[in-house]
Amino acid sequence: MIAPVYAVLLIPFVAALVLALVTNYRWGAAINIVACGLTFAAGASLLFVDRVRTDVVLIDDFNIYLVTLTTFIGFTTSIFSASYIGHELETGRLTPTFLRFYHALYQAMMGAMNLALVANNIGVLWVGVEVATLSTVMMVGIYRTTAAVEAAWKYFILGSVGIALAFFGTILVYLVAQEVLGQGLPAMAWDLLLRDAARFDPRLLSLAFVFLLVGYGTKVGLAPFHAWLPDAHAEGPTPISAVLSGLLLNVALYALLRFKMLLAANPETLDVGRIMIALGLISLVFAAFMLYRRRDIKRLFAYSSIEHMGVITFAFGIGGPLANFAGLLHMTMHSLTKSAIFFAVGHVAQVKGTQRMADIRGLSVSHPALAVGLALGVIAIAGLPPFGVFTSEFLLISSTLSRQPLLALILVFGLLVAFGALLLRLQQVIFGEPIGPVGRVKASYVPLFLHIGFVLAAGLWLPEPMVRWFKIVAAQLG
Amino acid sequence: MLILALSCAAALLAVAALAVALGRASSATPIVYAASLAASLVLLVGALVRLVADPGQVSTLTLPVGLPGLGSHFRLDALAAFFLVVTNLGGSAASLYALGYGRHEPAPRRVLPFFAAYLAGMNLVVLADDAFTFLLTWEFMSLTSWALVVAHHDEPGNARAGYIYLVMASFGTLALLLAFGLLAGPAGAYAFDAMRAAHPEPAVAAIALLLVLVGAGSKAGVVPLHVWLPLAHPAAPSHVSALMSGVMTKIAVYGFVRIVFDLIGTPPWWTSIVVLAFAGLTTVLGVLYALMQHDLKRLLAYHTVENIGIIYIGLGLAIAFQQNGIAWAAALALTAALFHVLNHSLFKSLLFFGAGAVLSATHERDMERLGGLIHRMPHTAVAFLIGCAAISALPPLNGFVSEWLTFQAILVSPQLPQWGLKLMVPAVGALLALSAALAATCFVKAFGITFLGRPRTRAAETAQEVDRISLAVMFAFALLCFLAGILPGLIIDRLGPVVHGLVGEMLPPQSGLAWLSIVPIAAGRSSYNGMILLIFLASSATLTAIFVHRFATRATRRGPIWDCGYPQLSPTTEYTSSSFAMPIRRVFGSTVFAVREKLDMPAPGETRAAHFQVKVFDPAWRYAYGPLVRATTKTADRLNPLQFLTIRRYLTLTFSALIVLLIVVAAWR
Amino acid sequence: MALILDLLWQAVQMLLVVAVAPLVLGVTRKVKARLLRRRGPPLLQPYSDIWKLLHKEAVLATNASWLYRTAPYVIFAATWVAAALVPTYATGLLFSWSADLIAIVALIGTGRFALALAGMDVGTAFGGIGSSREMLIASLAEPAMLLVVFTVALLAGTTQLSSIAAQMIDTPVGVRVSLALALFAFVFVAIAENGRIPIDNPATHLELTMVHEAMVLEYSGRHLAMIEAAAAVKLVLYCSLLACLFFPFGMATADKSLAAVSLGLASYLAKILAFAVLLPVGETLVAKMRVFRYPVFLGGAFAAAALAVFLQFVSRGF
Amino acid sequence: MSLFTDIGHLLAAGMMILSFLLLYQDRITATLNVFAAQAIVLGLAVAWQAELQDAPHLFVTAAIALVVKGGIIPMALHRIVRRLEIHREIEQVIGGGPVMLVGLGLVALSIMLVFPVAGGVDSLAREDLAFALAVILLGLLMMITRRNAVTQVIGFMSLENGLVLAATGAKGMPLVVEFSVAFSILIAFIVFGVFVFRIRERFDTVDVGALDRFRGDRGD
Repeated sequence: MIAPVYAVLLIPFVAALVLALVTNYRWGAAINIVACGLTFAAGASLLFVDRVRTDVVLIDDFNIYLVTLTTFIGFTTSIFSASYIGHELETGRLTPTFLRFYHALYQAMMGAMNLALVANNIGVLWVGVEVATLSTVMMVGIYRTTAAVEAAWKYFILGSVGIALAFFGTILVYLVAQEVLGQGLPAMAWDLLLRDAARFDPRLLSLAFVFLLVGYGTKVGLAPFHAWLPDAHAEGPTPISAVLSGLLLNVALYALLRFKMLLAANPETLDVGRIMIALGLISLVFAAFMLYRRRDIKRLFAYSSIEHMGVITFAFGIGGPLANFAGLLHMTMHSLTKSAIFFAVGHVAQVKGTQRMADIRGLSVSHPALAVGLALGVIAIAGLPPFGVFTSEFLLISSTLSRQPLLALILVFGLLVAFGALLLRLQQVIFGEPIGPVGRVKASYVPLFLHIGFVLAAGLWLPEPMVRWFKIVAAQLG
Repeated sequence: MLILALSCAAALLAVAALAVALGRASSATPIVYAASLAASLVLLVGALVRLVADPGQVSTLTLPVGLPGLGSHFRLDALAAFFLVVTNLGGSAASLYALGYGRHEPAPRRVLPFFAAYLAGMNLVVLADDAFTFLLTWEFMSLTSWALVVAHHDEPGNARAGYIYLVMASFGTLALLLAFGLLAGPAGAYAFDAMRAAHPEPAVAAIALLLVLVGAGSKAGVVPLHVWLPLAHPAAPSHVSALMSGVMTKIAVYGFVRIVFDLIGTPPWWTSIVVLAFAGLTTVLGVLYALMQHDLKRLLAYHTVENIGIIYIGLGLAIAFQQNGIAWAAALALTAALFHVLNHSLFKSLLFFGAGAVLSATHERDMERLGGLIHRMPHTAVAFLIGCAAISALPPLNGFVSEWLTFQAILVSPQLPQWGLKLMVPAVGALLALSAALAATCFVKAFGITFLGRPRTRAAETAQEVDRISLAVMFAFALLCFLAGILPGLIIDRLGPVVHGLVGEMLPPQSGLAWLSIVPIAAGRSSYNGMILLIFLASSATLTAIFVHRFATRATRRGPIWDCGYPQLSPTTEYTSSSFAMPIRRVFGSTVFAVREKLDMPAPGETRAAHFQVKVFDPAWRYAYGPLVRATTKTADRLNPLQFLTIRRYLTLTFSALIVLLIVVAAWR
Repeated sequence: MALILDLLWQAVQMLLVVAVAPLVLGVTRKVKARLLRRRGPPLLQPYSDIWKLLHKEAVLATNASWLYRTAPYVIFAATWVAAALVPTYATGLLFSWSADLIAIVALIGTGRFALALAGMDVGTAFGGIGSSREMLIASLAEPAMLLVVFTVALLAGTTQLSSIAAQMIDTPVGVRVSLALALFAFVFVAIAENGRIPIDNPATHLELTMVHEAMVLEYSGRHLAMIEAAAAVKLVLYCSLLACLFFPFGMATADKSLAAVSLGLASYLAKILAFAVLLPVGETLVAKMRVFRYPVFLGGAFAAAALAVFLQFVSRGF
Repeated sequence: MSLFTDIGHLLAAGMMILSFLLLYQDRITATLNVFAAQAIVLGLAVAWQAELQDAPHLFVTAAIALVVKGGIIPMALHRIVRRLEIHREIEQVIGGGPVMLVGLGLVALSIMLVFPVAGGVDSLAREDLAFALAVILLGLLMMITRRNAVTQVIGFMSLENGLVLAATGAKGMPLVVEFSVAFSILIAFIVFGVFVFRIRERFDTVDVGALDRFRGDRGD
């Protein structure tokens, strides 16, 4: 019996190899679900076994819930994906060959993300993010349409540059660390870095953070590094859009925050909070306005992901226990909600045979369940109660107000603009006389409403341990 | 009692869930409405008992939900109890009315769950005692009402109404959130108790008050934040319209009162000038817009705006007096405002019920296509007439009492030290007087065009009286309008503790006075007795009638309409709603609203018909919202090309950002 | 005993206003005619008019509703009660506290409300014209009236008519700018409310210019009588308001001794007859206005009243 | 010791100068050759570091640099270029002069950024760091000043050369070899990757601009 920490790494990669060999797509989907379920079980069991710490892997208050969240969403998404790809095969957009490829890559991506999360080594973290990116790149391109190819190419180029810059940042961190911690692995281990961050050379550390910010920020999708994100979401298979928005962005942000902790622990360093605030607000306001001109429903929600990543980055930029808490909560809520939205959107696009919102009308008449799911998701993501996003935005705005009143105004403005756009599109899609196909949909509602249920619950009540972890991490984030 | 109230709210939420579960079942409608009726009635009785028995008692409760580390606090004091009464009076009436009216509902699944949830939301807002719970329930209320507004999403304009409504609502919520953020301070003390304890310095208090004016005002419909209201209220099913106009706007007032008088406590006196200015504007513009409408429900909705103005006049006066230490006058003004809250919830619900009856009987909301309904729907006509008289502030009905109290408060203004207020208050009084007179005009038009005259369409000719339940509700409210009008002393005394809790002073007890008259300040100064007036009116009218019939003749003959000897003309020659409002339009149209009159008169000898077209614009759209929308779309268009750059350009963006950041690092130290 | 006496005095006042109403009307008509070099009807003509109408059978339009038939009594009752609550010959009558000045203005509003609705009941164009214009005039006149009320009330520190009158008698306030303005505004309002020239011409039946007459066009018999009577009472009401607010001298205040009361009665009759003479004099000097000049006329009244309120503060100088 | 450091310094500086040359080139074949030269210099520099830090595993990295980047990839690119018949002039987006100036500015910036660092980092690592940073920025600059996919790839590879230089310069950094291998795989992806193929299938050019016609959310 291997420790769950290694299980969350081993299961996916083994499954990836297996899936690469399985030809029957039904078997593939089944195995995919089983593997994800096992991974989730392993990830969840982390909550109960005692923490692990080696030179390579580390489980602490920060990543423990992220691992659980990631494996959970991976699991639900795999369920959704099973019902999704069935339809894709019928319509012939995908062939069984590509599905083998798809499932294998899916597992590889999950494994890579878990690797990035549990890594106790900035190098391994980097590797994890890179592998995850590469695998998603290929899945984005899997439809082989010109648009898909372009999206993938764009994603690939921008992503690679990001990877490179992040790697340079990593080297710099090692450089500053090895003076204090000596050469070798220890100089790349999280906990040691965090322990001795105060003694690092602040200037080089700040320089490193700039590179890491641009590098991982590209993955997070902060404007102006966001360009790959909308197209990658729009052109790839919807399950991938779900995990991209729900997980990969989080993982990249997680990496960024780890380094932010280092700087927070070292008072001498540049006040990167300002930079994060600026990037966050730019992303928020920019994405909010971009929402108005979107015609493709998946691209719309991709931009909303940019918007929320902006909000989260802003929160961590503001700092302080309250804002950091809000940021962490917002991360969680956004993953759950946005993936739920993409579940709904995926089925909608399939049943209507288009992603153009102009061709989707009266969903609440033709497909009430989907419409309700979509509406709840949008309402939640727009920050309306009683959903969890409201809680985090409440905390964020009010805490910002006490620190930086004017910034709070900008924040509120951006949120309101975004809300206007999202509600406008939502109403267009779900109300009015239905147009387009009104056939029954073979949808799996379980993941969709499970996520929304969690978000709703979180809006009304947060479990005690979660609050405790958040508080500890928020304190570390300074 | 608090536990009971919360469990009733929970029950309402359960009813909502039940409604979802019942789905298409035909029994859903009666079950849901009956259940909500029961819950609201329990709440109503409980709140009444509390208000009558021991209004002073304050019960609080903290549930381990909501914001972590804060929990969600609930509190039931006199103010909350009063507004619980208002809410559930309307709520139970709407539920009962819907038992009859709801049968005509084409899409019950889009109404039932949200109706119950909406009731629950409104009750919870009143009970909430910390910023998070308050905003959560507040926005929940908006959300559910939005769902009700767009219930008939396929009717033209409803979706747009819902959109504008929800955007405005969340705008208001964000404003309130900012206000709470200010009041909570850096420590993040979101519990209302903490805010009560903390005394913000004047600047903060002032900003918070203005934010609340915006936040609560956008939900109450204070001009110029009212634009959503005349769109959204009519769009909903009529019993919901009654709730939105009669109750939800009052919840907004509650928010204002709670935050300003209870939490902020001491805003600077000059804020009252701002409140009064907006209130006066709201009062007059609201009734003027109402006069221009020919959609019955929209007319009522616009008129809600006017009444909100009247209420806010009372609130503004209360602030002014309180901050100048004239507590008894503050009590008078606040009593007037709260009394009007109750009154408006009574007659506005009644009127919306009537409008709903007309709608379900004729499927017409446009008054130009109605008429003569007094013959086809006699009972509805009576109830509606009483509502019209009440809202026009005619003695001896209840609308007059609250306006009279407001006037009394205005007449205390000489005691205010600041010249600004000294001159401001009578000016507002003049506006109030103007609006009162215009309101009468407005409802002469509403009733006259809809119920009197000859039917203008087939639908109006063949209308059938509505079901008994609806009629029962309407008459019950008509009766309440009478009672509140002739026994105001009882209500004022119930309001006493409420007001005392807010401004530390209350009106002298009224119910002990001789002949049940009310004396707000001093016997020598002013007094009013609706009861005596009613008796006088009734007795003198009947005596005269008897006298005439007895000593003169009572012979009557029916004949054709004389009309200065013109032959029997078609109903199209009747005075229409727009022609009735024409003089007013001429008087104010040029200045207040951008009226566009287009007359296409054929030359002599031409056979084609003449066309006359009138367009009335709400200036708020022209000057505030239009530009806003244009600016947004323009910005969106400007930014949109950024979606279509080449990869190389995107790389350039990244590169430049990187360079900028590097320069920052280089420049730092 | 005292109570009975009080009730008696109150009853006297109620009957008084009704009794003198047609007389006042007759006087105005007579004087008007004289000024126009006509002989004119006898002074008591209005009494016999009303009596005649009362005994004629009422012709109702086929589609007239119950509202049409009850309205006249409501109108009459409202006007009458309002008039009866204005102190005429004595202050501090039994029921004087049951309604203050604001309430009286509102009561007139009630009557008007009923009248306007009655005008629209049959559904003729004329009825509509009449109601619409009546309400226009009202919605411009009533605020002016209330501002006049403000002025007086602020001066006397009460809205209670008897108290105002009493105060005016006891503590002569002297001639004040604001009072003058208020008087001016009040006269304008009174003219408008009673449908006298230049706002309306009670004698005309020229369709396009009439207001009040257009509303009651369909009425006949006892209903018409009631409305005419109400109109007359309304005129008296305004006269006595004028007397009570601006010329309260001679009223019986505290002591209701027979002498005081009779003096009050005499002075009251003298006053209203004086007004009844002055009114037609004024009317003959001006010409009827176009409907859309009303706002100018009443706007003037409104402005004057508002100015009166503000000057009130200045001269009081709190 | 100083001689050793000077040689290391020299090699690093050589790489930077070669980056300038890359920026300067406007013929695709020439660009390829210059890149090959840079890769070889990189290999030497890495080997030198391996010698200095007597870290034999770095020789692997050096070998990769020499063989893969100095040999295989340039040749492959030559073949691709010939297959695509694009060994004509390559258009530059911005004229040479300004680019040179920007490049100089970048070098200055990188020196400013790295040199004032408190002396903990020994001089060699520091200077290498400065040059590496310069090479990285220049590579990025090259990527954004070229239209042609192949030259963009070259820009990226020279950027990555800078990374390897920095990585090897950092004393005793673990996993360096693995990283360089990973990067080589990445580049292999880029070069032979499915995308160039698909692009080849679909359009007769690898001009990235051609992709822009198919951008999402366009039209009606």
